[in-house]
Amino acid sequence: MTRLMQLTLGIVTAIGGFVDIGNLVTSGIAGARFGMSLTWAIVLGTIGMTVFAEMAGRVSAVAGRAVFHAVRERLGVRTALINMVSSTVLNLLTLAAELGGVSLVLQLATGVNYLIWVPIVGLFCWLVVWRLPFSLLENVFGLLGLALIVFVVALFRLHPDWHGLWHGASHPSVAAGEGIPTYFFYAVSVFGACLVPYQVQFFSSGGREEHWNEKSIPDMRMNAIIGFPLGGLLSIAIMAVAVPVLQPLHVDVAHLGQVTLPVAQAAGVAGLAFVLLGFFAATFAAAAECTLATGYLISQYFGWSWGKSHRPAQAPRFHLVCIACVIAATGFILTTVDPITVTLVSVVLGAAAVPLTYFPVLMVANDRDYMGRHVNRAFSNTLGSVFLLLMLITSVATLPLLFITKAGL
Amino acid sequence: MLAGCVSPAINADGYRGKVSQSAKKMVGLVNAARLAAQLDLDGKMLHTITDNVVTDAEKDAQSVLSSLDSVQPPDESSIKLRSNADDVLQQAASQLADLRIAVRRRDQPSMRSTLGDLGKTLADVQHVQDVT
Amino acid sequence: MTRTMWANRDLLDRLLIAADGEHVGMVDDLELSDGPAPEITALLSGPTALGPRVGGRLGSWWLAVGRRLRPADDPYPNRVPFAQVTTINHRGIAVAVESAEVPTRRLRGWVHDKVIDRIPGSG
Amino acid sequence: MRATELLGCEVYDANGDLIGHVHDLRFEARAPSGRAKTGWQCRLTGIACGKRAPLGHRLGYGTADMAGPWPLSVIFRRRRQRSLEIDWTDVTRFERPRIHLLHGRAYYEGDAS
Repeated sequence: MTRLMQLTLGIVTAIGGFVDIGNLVTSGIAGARFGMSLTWAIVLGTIGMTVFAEMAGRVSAVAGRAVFHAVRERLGVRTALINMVSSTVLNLLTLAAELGGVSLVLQLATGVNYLIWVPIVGLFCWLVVWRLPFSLLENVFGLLGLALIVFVVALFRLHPDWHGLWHGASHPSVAAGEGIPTYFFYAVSVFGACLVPYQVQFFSSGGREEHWNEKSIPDMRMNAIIGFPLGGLLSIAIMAVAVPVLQPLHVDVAHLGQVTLPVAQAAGVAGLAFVLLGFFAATFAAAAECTLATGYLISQYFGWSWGKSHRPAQAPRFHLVCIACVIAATGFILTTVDPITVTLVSVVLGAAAVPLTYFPVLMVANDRDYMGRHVNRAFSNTLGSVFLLLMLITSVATLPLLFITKAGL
Repeated sequence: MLAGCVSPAINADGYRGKVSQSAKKMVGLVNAARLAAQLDLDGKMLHTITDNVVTDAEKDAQSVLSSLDSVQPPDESSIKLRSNADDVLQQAASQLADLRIAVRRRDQPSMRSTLGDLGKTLADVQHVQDVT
Repeated sequence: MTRTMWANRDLLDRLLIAADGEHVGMVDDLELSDGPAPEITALLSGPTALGPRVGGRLGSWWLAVGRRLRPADDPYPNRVPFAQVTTINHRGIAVAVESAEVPTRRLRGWVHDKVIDRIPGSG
Repeated sequence: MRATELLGCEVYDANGDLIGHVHDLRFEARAPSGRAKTGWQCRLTGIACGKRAPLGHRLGYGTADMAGPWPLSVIFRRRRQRSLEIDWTDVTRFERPRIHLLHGRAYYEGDAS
């Protein structure tokens, strides 16, 4: 494979890896309810994700430390344990949302109730984790996830009022009839959907799986700095198509099917086929990555051997954790709890939990003994500190918002 | 997502707000179902997705109704408001059910006529939303 | 050549890496010799070393789990003699022992034999 | 003796006043000599103790070469000054959970600056 192709592939998989059920749901809801006025939250979330992932990737490449090695080294046994447990619970919630999302997509495609699909999806998710080589997982689903570009195509075909969209995005205001807490609840959810802890855990541990070293840094940077913002653009496109189609009709998006309506209007059945393929790839890849990420973080805390480069027999505890995660998340979704609600709760709690993993990574990235000449520069540190502050504010605000707005109702 | 929130004791203003909220939600549900069905008639939809969107709308409409019914109207005028709004919302919900049946049977003429009925009911629902 | 090391920064909660590159646990505690000038004699790893550090009810529970996994009723944690250490750096602490011979992996063996090995396609 | 038994111990000076708790152990490490692969030696030479929770110390401020970020580096550097480093040779008695020192508090505080 030529160097250019390899680079393109990395960027493409970063785009596919960025978008998951959280982005699909929150962008759809936000576009229909608030127009473009929450674009800033996507932009902030995406920059945060890029900064965080680049830092974690650099730490992984130079110091050879995946996220939870850094967490345990820097926070000590007890704080890291609390951190590990809450990150695991959060990842399980996210995994449940993704598995539910895949099943809903299959329901949309086949008409068969999603609950029938849940165990099958869970089984396939585990099979992928159990047997499929790492690079295949990343590349195949990353490429298929690119089908979501149909949202961008649809946006152009809808001939929206571009000026109005831009004005909505650049002059954010709370839509009439919506409370300020509700607005900020959805701001947090959109922000949290872009800045997801499991994605960073996966990105940095994936770097260990692919044996990144100092030479991999430029590639890793390109993946993060080009791939994630393009993923953010995709999220904005999903939001923007809802504005001319769903907002005037006062549709309160609460189902995945509604998110597809603007594409149907703009691009018909062919467009929908792309949407379903893209939804499926994005959510399924996310489910597998979330499972792996949870296996990674628990194994890293305890110092167990981990990773897909090992056969299961060589990393038994890692694979046991993965199996347990899939079973727990599948069981949770089978209780018939609404997957869309689970998604919203998981992205919002995710936004609150980001500092748990971000903080230790920021510390290691600043440690000259570890990082040598790849230590954080003033630029990354300024951005890093600003985002630390932003994340802390989000964390503090999240729970009150969740209760005041009763999860955005 | 729409159900829940049973708030037993509210005043007349609160009740009015609740009715208005329910009407607003119903408008969104009817619109989503109409859009899906119309796109389906235009040959722009996958049938399974139309079915999903319309079925979801019907289910959500039922939960809007039951959530409104769970609130006790506090005074005489609220009871009057309720009987008026209830009729309109009930009609919307039952027409959504009709639409769902037509979609499942792939009965295009009946989809068209139900869409027409829904259009009229929508005006009534919007009226409920506006006056309250 | 000597250098200063700190328990928290350089030794505790570091990864233990076997000669074949496998991760074989975390340094959960250090064993020191008695006497006026204590020296590190071994790195301790596993639930019975981690439990006391976590403390509280969770710590004792973890300790109890660890004891169950021990062959005899011996609560002393797994020891990796300090004399076997080859390198100490930010990637972890490497020892000159193959992973199969590091005594930290009883839980791993149990999981492997009772669960993973019974699922097709694990080898 | 295990490191955990030392960490968290109360430290008393010669007058019997509580100075703080042990939050880290200092070692002098000697790498294997010549061509030998193994043979590290690590001798306990001191303890770090203080009244505050040693968060900054743990994170790396104080013992590591940290590049920032501001303002964390500033805050933790300031707090670090409240932490004392004491030579192990100054420990006269160690009975868990108490460590007794040879000199008075002022001696160590002067030494730390």
